[in-house]
Amino acid sequence: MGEQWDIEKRRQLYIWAFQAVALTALFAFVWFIAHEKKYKEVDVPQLVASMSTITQDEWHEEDILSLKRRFGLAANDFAAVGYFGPNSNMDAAELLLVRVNEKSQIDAVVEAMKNRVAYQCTCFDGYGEDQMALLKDARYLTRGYYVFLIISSDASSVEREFLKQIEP
Amino acid sequence: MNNHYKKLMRKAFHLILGAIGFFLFVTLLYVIAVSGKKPVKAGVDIVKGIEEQNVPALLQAIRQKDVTEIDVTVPTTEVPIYSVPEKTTEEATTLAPEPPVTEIDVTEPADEALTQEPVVQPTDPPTDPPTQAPTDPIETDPPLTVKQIKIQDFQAEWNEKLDQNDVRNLSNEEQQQIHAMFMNTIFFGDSMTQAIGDYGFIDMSQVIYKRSASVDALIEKIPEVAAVYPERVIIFVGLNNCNFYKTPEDFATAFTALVQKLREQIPGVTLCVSSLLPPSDVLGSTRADLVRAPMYDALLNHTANMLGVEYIDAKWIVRQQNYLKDGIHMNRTFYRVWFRYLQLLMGPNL
Amino acid sequence: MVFSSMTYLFVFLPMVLLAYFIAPPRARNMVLLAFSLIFYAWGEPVYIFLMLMSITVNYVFGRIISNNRANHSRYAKLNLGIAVGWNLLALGIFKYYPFVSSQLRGIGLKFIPGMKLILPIGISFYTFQAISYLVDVYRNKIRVQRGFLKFALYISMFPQLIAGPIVRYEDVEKQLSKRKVTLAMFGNGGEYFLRGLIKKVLLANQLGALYVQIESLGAAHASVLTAWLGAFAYTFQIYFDFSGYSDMAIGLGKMFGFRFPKNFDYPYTATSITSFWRRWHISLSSWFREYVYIPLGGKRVSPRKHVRNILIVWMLTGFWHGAGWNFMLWGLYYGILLLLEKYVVHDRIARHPWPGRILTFLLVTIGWMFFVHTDFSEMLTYVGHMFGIGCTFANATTGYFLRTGLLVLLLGMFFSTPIFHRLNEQFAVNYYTTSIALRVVMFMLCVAALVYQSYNPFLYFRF
Amino acid sequence: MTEREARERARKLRFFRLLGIVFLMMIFLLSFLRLIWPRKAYSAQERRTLAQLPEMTTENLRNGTFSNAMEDYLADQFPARNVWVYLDDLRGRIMGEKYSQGVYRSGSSYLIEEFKRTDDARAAKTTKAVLDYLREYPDIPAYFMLVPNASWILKDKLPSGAPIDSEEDWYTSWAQEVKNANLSNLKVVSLASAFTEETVQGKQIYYRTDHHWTTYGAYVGAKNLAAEMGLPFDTQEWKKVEVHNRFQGTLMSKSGFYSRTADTIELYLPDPDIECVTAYKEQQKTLPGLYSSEGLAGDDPYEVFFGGNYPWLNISTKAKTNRKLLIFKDSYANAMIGFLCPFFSEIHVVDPRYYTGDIRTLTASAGITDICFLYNIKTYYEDASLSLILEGGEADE
Repeated sequence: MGEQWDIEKRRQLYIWAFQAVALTALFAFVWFIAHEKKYKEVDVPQLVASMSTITQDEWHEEDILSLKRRFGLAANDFAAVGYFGPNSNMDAAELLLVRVNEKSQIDAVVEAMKNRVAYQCTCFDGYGEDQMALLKDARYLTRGYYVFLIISSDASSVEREFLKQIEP
Repeated sequence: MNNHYKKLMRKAFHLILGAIGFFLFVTLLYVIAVSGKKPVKAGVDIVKGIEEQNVPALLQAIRQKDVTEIDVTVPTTEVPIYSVPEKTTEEATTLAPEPPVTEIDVTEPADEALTQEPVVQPTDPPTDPPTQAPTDPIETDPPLTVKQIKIQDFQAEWNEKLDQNDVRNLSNEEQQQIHAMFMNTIFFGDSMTQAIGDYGFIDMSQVIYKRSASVDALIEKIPEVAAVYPERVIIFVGLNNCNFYKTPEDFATAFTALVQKLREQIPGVTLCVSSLLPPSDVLGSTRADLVRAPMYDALLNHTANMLGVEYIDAKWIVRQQNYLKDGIHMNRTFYRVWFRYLQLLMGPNL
Repeated sequence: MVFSSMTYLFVFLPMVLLAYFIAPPRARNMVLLAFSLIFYAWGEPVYIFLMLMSITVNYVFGRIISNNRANHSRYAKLNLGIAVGWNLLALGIFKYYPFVSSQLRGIGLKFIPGMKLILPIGISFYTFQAISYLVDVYRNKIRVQRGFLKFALYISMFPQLIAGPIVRYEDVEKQLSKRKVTLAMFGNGGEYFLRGLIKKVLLANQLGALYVQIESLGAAHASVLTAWLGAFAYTFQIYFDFSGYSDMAIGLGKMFGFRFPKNFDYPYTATSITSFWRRWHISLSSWFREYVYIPLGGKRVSPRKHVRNILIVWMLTGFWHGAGWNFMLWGLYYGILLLLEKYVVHDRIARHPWPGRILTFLLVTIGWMFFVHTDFSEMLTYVGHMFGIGCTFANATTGYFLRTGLLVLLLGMFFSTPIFHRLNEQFAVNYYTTSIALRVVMFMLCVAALVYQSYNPFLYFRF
Repeated sequence: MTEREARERARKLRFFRLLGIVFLMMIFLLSFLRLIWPRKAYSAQERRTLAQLPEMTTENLRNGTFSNAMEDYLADQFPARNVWVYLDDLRGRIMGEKYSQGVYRSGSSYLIEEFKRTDDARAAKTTKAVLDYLREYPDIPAYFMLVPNASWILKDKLPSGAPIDSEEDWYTSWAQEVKNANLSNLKVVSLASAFTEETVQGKQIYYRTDHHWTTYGAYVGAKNLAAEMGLPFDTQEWKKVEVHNRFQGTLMSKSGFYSRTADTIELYLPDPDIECVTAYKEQQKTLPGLYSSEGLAGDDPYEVFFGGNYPWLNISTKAKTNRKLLIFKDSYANAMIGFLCPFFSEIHVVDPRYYTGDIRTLTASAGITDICFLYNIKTYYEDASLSLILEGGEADE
């Protein structure tokens, strides 16, 4: 009888083990879904201003009209916009941060940024090697509702700083 | 059994053909509903007739209309007409006399220019670029005219401000006057001209440029300039020409071709050219080809005067601290003074 | 992916039909499973993993329970409880936790973390399917499915995956291993699919557009009659949308040799609320009766307990339809009506069916107004308009909606009765060419409506 | 099985078998056609670019935008799409549908766009920006003309009882708001009464399948504006020229309501003619006259005026006056500017949706003597770009 009982006991142990694994798998999946990056809401113009102080690139705060002129983006289509443009036509460094209203807008913003960089490349082609280097190293970051274009002599540190500010 | 299926297949085929027939019927209805958009021939001809009018002739008529006699259509309420510095007719003639376009023998004057200029060997230590005294127009007038005096006072005032580096930016008032004065002007050149639009002094629609372009490259852009039919074109080119043209003479011939083509495509246009600025001392020391800039500029000056193109000597505005990092282009301070200088040269109060 | 979409009709369906009927019979289950997973992943690339986890876990639970029963293990009931608990927990977390946590945080229990989770499509359906499978295995009503692929196919078969019907394992057990599809059966499937598509695209969407227009009217334009018109429009929209979808599912099942149970039996012709719920979403109400009502003792308990059972079952039914107070209210509404019928009205209705039908239809229409308005203030204003609170009886706008919406409402009324079905029985078979030609034209109208794509809502995001 | 039942069953089998075959044929025929059908980038009939095959990235797969984009792509590139849309319109017509995409179909073949008061605050913001801007130029006379749309003037042509917000109510409150600001130099020009009167006399003020006004409508608008401006409008004669006789416009393509009606487009040329030249500033070209044959032949014949909308046009004319007009406008004004040319030496036409320059520099430097805001009520109410350029960012030097 006992021996029959042992098999029964061992079998039940396997069952408990499986049930435990099933429960943890479920909670693991929930954690994976729930903690999907929820990005902090940041004050866009102020964040871009702080970003612009990280490197010594020569840029300055630009108004929404030059944003519309150079990127074809209308500021009031988005929740918030922060744009630092080059000081002269010989500088290539730029920063543009856009907080979109819906995710469907992201593709259009990224495309506008890519068109701007492509246009700048044609301007500096065979002319300004270091400007071309910046343009080749342009970064397009999409985090949640934020799209950030970085054209800078030190793009990676700006990117690191931006991610630090926005990651939860 | 299979003839049963064969019958069904045939029946199915008829049904599908029927469906296609129905669809074609609907297509027919659709085509009728949106049948061709037909412009009316007579009307189109009239529109084409308007489009084929000769723009220069129209512009001539419009610009020359006698504005002085104010038409009765002005509303009764007294409206202060903003004093737009319209060029009175006689003023226009003196400034840009219609030069008889003759074939200019380029070779002869060029040599003479060469001999005068001290030949700078590329290996020489960088001598300070000969400070270019404001060359008087070739026809030397007897005593200094009122115009020269005003120019010299202006230069004195701004030279001092440039040295102290306190050139404030253009006030709204100045900005509006510049916009008014150059409403029908096109700025034409390479990246030196692009900066004018980029810095926001003038609307980008009045700037036609091609970066790192030599004068030859600009000749291809003339149709774009012609399309605007501007009243005046201000050419501002840079050091690309020094390394593009081996000798100043090639540069002069190219510039002459540019001027002739411009006048041919835009009848009655007033042409001005800004001086070719030297590179910064730092860059000049390393780039032998650029260090010859003053020679190119002198010849440019000479050719311009020969062709009746107004030569704007802006070299006095150059200061080392106003060069950009690349030693070729100028920052906003230079253009602030440059525009005020232009305003003086082309303004009515001369 | 949705059946009434271009992606499904002209990309997915031809590919699955081609692959299925080319594949050797042995591999057909595999093909159907693969396409079902693609079908689900198309709209839910992330939650596909949750479904796969649910399938694996329930497969193993099934084997465990059948094993327990074989060995008469003491823990059999406990393991069943844990297995069912796992499924309810999965459903609870993804469907109800956001709502529940927001309510609790609302009343001050701030420490509860408010997670913002998107509801996975079809989770309510495949979870209930798995639970019914586990309980049936426990009750030895069915033999446990040893083949993992067959079990996965049973749960995730694309025709019934997203919006049911909730297929019982016993209905399809034999077909999972052996099924045959004749051309006639395929044609029958086509008939059901076309009927479902026409109901959804040509009736439900147009009624929906009418309802949205009326619902968005400002107070200035609202009136009693217009409000009722809007209520009827939604009543028919949800019926044609849901029954259309079930017809398409049954039709597709037939095309692959499966026979799914009927989910709707002309519910709006019901003479009483009880019979309405025996005709509306039959697979769901039978599930609740089988796995909740009867275990609670069903009718064989004291009247007081019976009232409790009815209220619990109907609150749960309402809550199953969506995480919101209005759904619970909707469930409670029907619970109370059913109790009234049982204890107050008895069978007096049966004697004169027509007043019964009209009364039932009106009660159901009002019920839908609780169902559709998740926001209480909107619900109150709308229902208030229906009863003349805050607006005139009728105005010019009523005339406008009567003219533009009358035909589609009449068609709705006509097609929610079996009249057309009976006519179709004789007419279609005798004049088969013309009736099929009519179906082809109706199919083309559906394609035309889908191409123009102005209004094609997917109502099941809450289920 | 009795013989009758056997025959019944055979007929049933025949029906389902045939239906099975036809169903398969339909699905595979349309799927095959969709595969081989050439892709189109632009639909002239709907005047919009059609969706292209979306490119799959993990990001758009994850947030579901890929599957939606795929659905739009398949619907947009479906074989003979325009005919299917027309078929759907036929069905809608039979079912008595009168409303689609914000457009009402009226009995008398008029397509009329609805007016919905969705955001009064935004309209108020635009009006405030305009008033603030005009306060900066107290000595320049300004004129504010909001043209009523068909949903107001042709109210009786709408399906009776159509739930539309009234433009009249909004307009009266707006006019009151502007009057309260009591700017000495501002005059509001309202056209409602003039238009109603003209319609009563049977004149056609609006196109039947386009949201614009006819050139005659523009003529009436110009006459009223000229009266306020003190222009000798009556001394000018006009020669009417018909340039298009089958004009079907944007409301038809937007709503999918196809109707046989088509309108004519006329031009009113000043008689005696007045030489004028249009400088398309942003496009850096100067063309004679105000009209474009290319625009006339294109998809939208209304673009005969100037070839469409441009950020900044500078029209200079031989009119013997030194009055210069600055006009902020939407597409309605394109048809009316021709009527003002004989009375102004220069007209600066600014379309805020595309203009990116600095408006104050332009106003001051171009020697403007008159300012005019010309919008139709619906676009003005929904406009978001006018306030943008009037407030403008801080102008860089």
